Amino acid sequence: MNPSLPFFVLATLSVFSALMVVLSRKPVHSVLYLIFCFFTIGGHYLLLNAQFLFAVHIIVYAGAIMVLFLFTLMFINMNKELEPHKTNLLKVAATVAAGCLLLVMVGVTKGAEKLAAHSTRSDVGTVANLGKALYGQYLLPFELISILLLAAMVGAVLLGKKSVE
Amino acid sequence: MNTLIIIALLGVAAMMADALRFKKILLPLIVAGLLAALGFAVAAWNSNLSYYHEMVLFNNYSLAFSSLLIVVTLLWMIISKKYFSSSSNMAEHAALVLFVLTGAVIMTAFSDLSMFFVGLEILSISLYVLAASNKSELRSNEAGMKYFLMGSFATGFLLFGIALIYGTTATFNLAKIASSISISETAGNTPMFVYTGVILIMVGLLFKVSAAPFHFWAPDVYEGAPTIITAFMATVVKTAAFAAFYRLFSTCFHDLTGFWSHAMAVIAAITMLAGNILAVYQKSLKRMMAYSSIAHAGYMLMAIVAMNKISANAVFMYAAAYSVASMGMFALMQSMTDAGDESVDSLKGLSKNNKGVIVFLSALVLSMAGIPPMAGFFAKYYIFLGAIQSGYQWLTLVAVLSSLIGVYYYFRVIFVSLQDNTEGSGHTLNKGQWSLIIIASLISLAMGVLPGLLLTLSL
Amino acid sequence: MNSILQYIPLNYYVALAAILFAIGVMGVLFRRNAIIIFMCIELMLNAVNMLLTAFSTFHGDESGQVMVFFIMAVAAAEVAVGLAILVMIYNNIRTVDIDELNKLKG
Amino acid sequence: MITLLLLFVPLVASLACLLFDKAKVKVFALGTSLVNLGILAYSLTLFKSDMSYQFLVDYWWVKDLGISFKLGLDGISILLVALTNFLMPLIILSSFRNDYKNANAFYSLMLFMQFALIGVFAALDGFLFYIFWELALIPIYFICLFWGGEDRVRITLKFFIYTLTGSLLMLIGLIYVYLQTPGTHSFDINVLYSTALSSADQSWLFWCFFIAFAIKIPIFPLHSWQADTYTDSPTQGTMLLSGIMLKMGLYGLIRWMIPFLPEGLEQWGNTAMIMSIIGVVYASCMALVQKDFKRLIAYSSVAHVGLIAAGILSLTIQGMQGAMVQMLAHGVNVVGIFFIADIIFRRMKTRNLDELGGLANNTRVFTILYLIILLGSVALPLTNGFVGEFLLLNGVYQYDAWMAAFAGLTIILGAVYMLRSYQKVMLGEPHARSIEFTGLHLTEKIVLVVVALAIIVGGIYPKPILQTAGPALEDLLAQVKDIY
Amino acid sequence: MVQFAWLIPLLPLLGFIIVGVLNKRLNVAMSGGIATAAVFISFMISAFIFGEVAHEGSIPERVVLFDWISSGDLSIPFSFLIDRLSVIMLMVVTGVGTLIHLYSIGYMSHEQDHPRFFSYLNLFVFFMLLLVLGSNYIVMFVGWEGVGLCSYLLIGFWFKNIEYSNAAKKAFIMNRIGDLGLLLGVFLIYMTFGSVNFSDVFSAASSLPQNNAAVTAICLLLFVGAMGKSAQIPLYTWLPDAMAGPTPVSALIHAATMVTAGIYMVVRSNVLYALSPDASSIVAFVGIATAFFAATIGLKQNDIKKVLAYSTVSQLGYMFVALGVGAYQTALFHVITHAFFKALLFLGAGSVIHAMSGEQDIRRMGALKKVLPITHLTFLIGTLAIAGLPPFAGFFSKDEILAKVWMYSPIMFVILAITSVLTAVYMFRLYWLTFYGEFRGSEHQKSHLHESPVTMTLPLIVLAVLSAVGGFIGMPELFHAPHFLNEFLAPVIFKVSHEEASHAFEIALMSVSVVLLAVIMYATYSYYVTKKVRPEEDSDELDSFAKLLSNKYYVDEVYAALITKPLDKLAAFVYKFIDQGLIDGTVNNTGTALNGISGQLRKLQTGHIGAYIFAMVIGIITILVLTMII
Repeated sequence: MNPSLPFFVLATLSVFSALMVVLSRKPVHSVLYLIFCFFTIGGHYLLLNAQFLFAVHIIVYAGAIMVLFLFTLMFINMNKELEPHKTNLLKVAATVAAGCLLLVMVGVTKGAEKLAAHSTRSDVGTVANLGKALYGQYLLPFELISILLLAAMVGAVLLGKKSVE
Repeated sequence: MNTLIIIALLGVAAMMADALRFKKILLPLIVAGLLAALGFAVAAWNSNLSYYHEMVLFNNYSLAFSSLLIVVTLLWMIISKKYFSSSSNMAEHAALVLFVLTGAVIMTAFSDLSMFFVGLEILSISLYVLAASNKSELRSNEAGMKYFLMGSFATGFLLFGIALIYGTTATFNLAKIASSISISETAGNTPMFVYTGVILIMVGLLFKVSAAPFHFWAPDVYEGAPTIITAFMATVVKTAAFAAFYRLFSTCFHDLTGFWSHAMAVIAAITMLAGNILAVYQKSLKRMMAYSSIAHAGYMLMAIVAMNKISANAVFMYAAAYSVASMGMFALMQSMTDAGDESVDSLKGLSKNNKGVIVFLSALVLSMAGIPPMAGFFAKYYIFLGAIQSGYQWLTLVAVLSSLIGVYYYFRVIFVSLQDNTEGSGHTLNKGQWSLIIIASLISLAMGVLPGLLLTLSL
Repeated sequence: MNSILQYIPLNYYVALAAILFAIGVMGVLFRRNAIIIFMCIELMLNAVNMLLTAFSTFHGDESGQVMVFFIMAVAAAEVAVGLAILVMIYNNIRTVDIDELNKLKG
Repeated sequence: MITLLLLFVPLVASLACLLFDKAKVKVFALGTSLVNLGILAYSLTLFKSDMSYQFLVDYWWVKDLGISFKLGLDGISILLVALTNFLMPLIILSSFRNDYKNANAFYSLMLFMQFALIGVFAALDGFLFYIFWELALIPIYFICLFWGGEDRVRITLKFFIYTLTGSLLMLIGLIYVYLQTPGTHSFDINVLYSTALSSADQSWLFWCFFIAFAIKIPIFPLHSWQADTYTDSPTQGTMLLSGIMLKMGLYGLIRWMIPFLPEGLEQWGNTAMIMSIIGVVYASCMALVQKDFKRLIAYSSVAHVGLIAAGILSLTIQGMQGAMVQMLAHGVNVVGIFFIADIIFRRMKTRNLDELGGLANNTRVFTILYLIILLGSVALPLTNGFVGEFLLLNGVYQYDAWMAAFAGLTIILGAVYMLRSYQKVMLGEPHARSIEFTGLHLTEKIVLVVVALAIIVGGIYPKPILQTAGPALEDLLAQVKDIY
Repeated sequence: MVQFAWLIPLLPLLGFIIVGVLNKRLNVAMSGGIATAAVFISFMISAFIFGEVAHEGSIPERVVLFDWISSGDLSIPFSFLIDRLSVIMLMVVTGVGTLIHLYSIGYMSHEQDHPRFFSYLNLFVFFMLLLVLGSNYIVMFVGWEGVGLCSYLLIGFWFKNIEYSNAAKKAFIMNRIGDLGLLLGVFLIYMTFGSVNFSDVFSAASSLPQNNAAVTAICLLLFVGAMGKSAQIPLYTWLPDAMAGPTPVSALIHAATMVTAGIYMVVRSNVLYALSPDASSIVAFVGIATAFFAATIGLKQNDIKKVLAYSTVSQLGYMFVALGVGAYQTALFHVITHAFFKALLFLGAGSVIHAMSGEQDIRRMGALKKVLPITHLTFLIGTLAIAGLPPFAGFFSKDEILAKVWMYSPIMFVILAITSVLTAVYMFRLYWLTFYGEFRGSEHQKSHLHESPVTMTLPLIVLAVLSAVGGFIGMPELFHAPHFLNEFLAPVIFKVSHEEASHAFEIALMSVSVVLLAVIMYATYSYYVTKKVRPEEDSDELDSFAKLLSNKYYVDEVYAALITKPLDKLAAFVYKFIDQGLIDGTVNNTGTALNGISGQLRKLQTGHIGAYIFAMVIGIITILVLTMII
């Protein structure tokens, strides 16, 4: 087996599911395609030896975030095709713009070959390693993330709470 | 570092105020805490300390900006009392404001891109909520939504940029990135995507400072958000964004100045012109101030474009002058919001009802317009000086032209205030607003008469 | 265990990230449903995450993955706040069509 | 020390005005301006008429930026400070019959204006000069805005933005020159003078400075703010503007442009000269068709100052000295003539020349004083105007005979429009309304008599003016000519 | 005595101030008395000085009063030059001035505002004295403009009449046109010689070659000044209008003194003119054209003062012809005699008008000989003098001019001779119509006819005597008497022309003029007195040439059509469309446009998030493309 084959398969799936997220008419389909897409991305993490990240990714994204999305979707009862779509002109414009961006982004992100040869370390993505980094070098941002989550929490409460008028 | 900790803890404490029932002393507590934070910041002057594996570096630059942020927040507190006391969610609001300030302080002091990102997000997420915090007001909701959507969209670009930079340098540490870029630049093997990364980071930041063509959110959000929050956004948040912008670009991408400065110069020019021209037509003072803040962002960008040894001071001076004067203007605007009419025309009768206010108001307007002897002039002067020093005469010329447009609409505030109101008694101010206008104008004047105090901090 | 990067050039990941990112942008431009737009933004963030991870593995440097971790946390927070705003708006105007939100303009 | 006194007495008084009783504030303001006049007189006795800066005051303001608080007077500036201090009491006295609303603020702004003007003339630091230059704009802006006529909002804004445009251009120029100064940069006038600028730089810098000054002066075609502003300002504001503030631009030409841009002047001087001279004739022609008395004076003022600018740009000692004399003369005359317009307006409630007439039947003293002031402004010999215009035209003639001939048309056209206005206002059968024209009040008489005396004395004995400014101007010309 | 020369102008100045300040507190006798006395004392001092200067071998003296204007190497002291030219002018100005002041006391006795009149008159004398005394061009210019001012004030003395003040304005402005030329001439003098003092300029000039371009330019520019002041073509039209002023003013300013300032100035600058034959010939041409042209207009005027005014213009033309041909003394000679007889004629006319209660139209006069005996007699003497009957003053001076012109150019001589004839014709027309025939005025006027008081007749008599005998100061060589004036002025004239007309020519000229005069007298007498032909009323149809003459060749109308109106129209047009429209419009429209742009641009701010994000994306693409790919 060509060792690079998994990459291409996963990549194709990723791109396909991402496109479907955008193109699906029904919001729920979009959500499901997105979940699928996240799984493919998780696959890339595995390919890249980032096992811890893979786990976190699945838990956080597929497990929490997407559930939240689905929940909201259900909550506002949007399972049907009630989304008003943009006019065709706008769609064409959006596609053209995004296409241009795509070309440009791909065009301007070249040059990785100029980097020095890649590292042979394979233990980067382990829990132990990342744990050391998180509680060592990155302690301060890690702690501050808690402030961030706190802020988000307070914010969500503030917005969600029924106002006492 | 103490400053940061105090503010963060203050935020957490504020959050608990409701639960622990010390709401009544919350505001005094915050003021005391902020003063303490300010004291620590001032005490750390010249100490140049780095903390937690070089995650933050409190050098004079960040201390000066932190102090400025705290001072402006304190000024802001003068008119925010009513906002807090009228809201049932006082504790949450206070906590969020303090979290914003925490993020802002981080943004002045980061020395690692991860810190930068975290600071930026703490600030942004709290702000999304604050912008939408007037729940019953649809315009506030809309503002929150717009801000949030566009903000996270811009964050995406910023992160992509950060990723690309990381891809080359394998580090998030500013100093290491700088040296790595410098090495690869001299060796001539910089991957193309580093430049892309710089541009994308620039785009993300240009969005945050509301530079054209990424400014579209600003007028809508400024208008929709509660006035008091707009005041905070236009001053504290803007200052923090610029502090971060300059810090990042001067430390990390200094060697690439020749690459990004031209694009940024054009953007600065467009921003100044767009902001000022669009402000001309506005009927609502709040929206006018939003556009004017866009224009001011253009001037501050000039300092970053110039990127020479006085630029840091120039950004600081400008941010200070602009924040203080704006805060005064927002005091006026808050009174308009209270009265329920934000159009400039509703200011009629102001000078009659509030004897002497016109003097202070004029001082503020002169400062905003950049006319001696107010602080705004020295700030502009310094910006121009830097730009000309770096050879940007054309940009200075554009700046000059657009500040003339600025005069055109700023002075309308004075004209209208001078007119008598034919129907009704006209506009009045409450005590807090009054005193903030006086304080802001006096500070503006003091900074104008003794510009040396700020201009020579050598940040 | 060898990473995939020993078999394919790093450029491929960069390009894939760029493509996914662009698709995310396209979604933001394409749709009017605020929820879908959120999701597209999440997609953009994931593209970034993947890129960071690729670089991290390539350089053998864990800080990239730490950053991904932070980004995930931020994304979660953002989604929480964003959905709160969205629900609030939905409660007010019974729609999540962003084009209905145009009271502020000019 | 004297310079500081001259500068700060008005400032302190300006603040004090705000505290005064409304009824007494006039007298207080007049008293202060007289005190300042006294200080000036004393300083004139100490003044040695040579080329040096005297009464120097030099403190650092922002040391790191090379900005100092440096003041001093030489023969050129002391004359303009003298003009300011001489006119100020007259202008204040001329307001005694007006009851302005918020009189405290009015006199406060007037005195603040005096402070700024003295600062402009005494500053020996480029940055300081700029600050005072802009400061002078603020009080006059508010004076026009608060106490002006119908259309004041639009017109004062136009005036403000117009002049600010020039100022900011000058700021760019100043910064650029400053950045060319050697070592740690400095705004000190001597450093600026001795800074070598390349020919190409001087070329564009010339326009930065020239436009700034040309707007203030104003020189054709940058004059369009002026007539409107003069017409719509309260008379005292107009007096300040025309009597003193215009001289800022002319002074700027002499002190802040010519010495450090000799090559720029070589390249563009001719163009500037042509602009000035076209303006002289053009404005005279415009004055011919004015119906509003104040507008007519405004255009005549453009003509006069255009000639002064031309005299300065001719770079001859006669032109320069003529400019000095004429600056003072024009200051005095125009204050007088605007006051006359004001006296008429207050009594007749119109400035339209077609609605006036026959006033000479009622008041002899007024007629005579008007006539004397008029003669001064048409430059009849033995009035101050003649000495100035003679020297100016002489200077221009040395530069280019045809230009002088063209500019000289102003002495014809000047006579035409001034005599026309005199005829329309004073001569002819008494008008229905003009019968009620009453005699002058004491304060009015004092002002006009002082002006008339100044006109005649200046015309008969201009020597002190010429002697005071002479050495400084010759020195300045020598510097410029050296570089040529 | 010379060192007291400053008293000469000072006294009239004091008179001006005293009368002006005391004003209404003075009655006519007092104000007139003070004014007259001031001028009279000046006259006495002048006479003393004249005596000193006339002394053999005296040198010109400068009296420096103070340093007036000095700038760089330009130094202008306020100083007087006492030489033979200035003293002779002093005598004329103060002498004739005194007489006219005296006359005015009577003439103005009914005028309420007499102090103003006398003060102006004194001020005029002051400036006129400055003009002749000045030792440099600038002090001369002071007087030069000063007399223009006084002329303005006095022409417009009755300011309630707008027509009069228009005439005054016109006089002032026309003079100013000339003054500009003069001023430019002075600048060129300074450029050329580095000084404006007469002595420096002339000594420097005398070493220059003939026909130096600068000198020619100077001469022409100065002559422009002279044209204005001395009413030469094309700047003469103000003088007839100036008759709006009181008659003594016409006599003093517009006949005897001010208008001759141009001649004085050229004589003073004779060094320069002598160097420039080109300029001189232009002077001569202009002079002769004016002389002839004005004389033709004079033929058809019906206002007694207008006739005299055109005659003055014509006579001034004579003087310029003399200057042009280099006969400077002769020109001055004519200035002096003209001062006598023209002042006499004007004062006589004033006396007539006084008697006629203000009537000036000769068609309403007639048969005044009997009621105004003294006026009539003196007027006759004046008429004979101007017509050039020997031995009256006018004959000698005019004859001398004709003789000099004959030597210069016979064609010009012929024109000038014809002008002489015309002069005699219109003067006698005037004379006959006024004093002979039957009275044509109203009954009211008839009942008031009376001879003027003694203050008026006394000056008439004195001037008549002077007009009769004044010519003897310049007897032609023919009579073997010394030509006093020529000898007296010799030191101040740079180049005396020694060519003299032959005696035979002079005798012929003299006899021809006597015969011609007799013929004219007879012809006009028979036409106007015997045949009782009356000048046509304004309403009558005139044949075209007469109409042209009576309308003064429509010169005023032409000026109005060519200069005044187009200038007004142009100025109004420029004001409306260029100044307000283009220049101010540009400024105002910048504001409007800004508002417009703002109004359009804000439409970009649609309020749609989609649009905003779209703009962002486009912006990002643009930046990336521009910075990365290009």
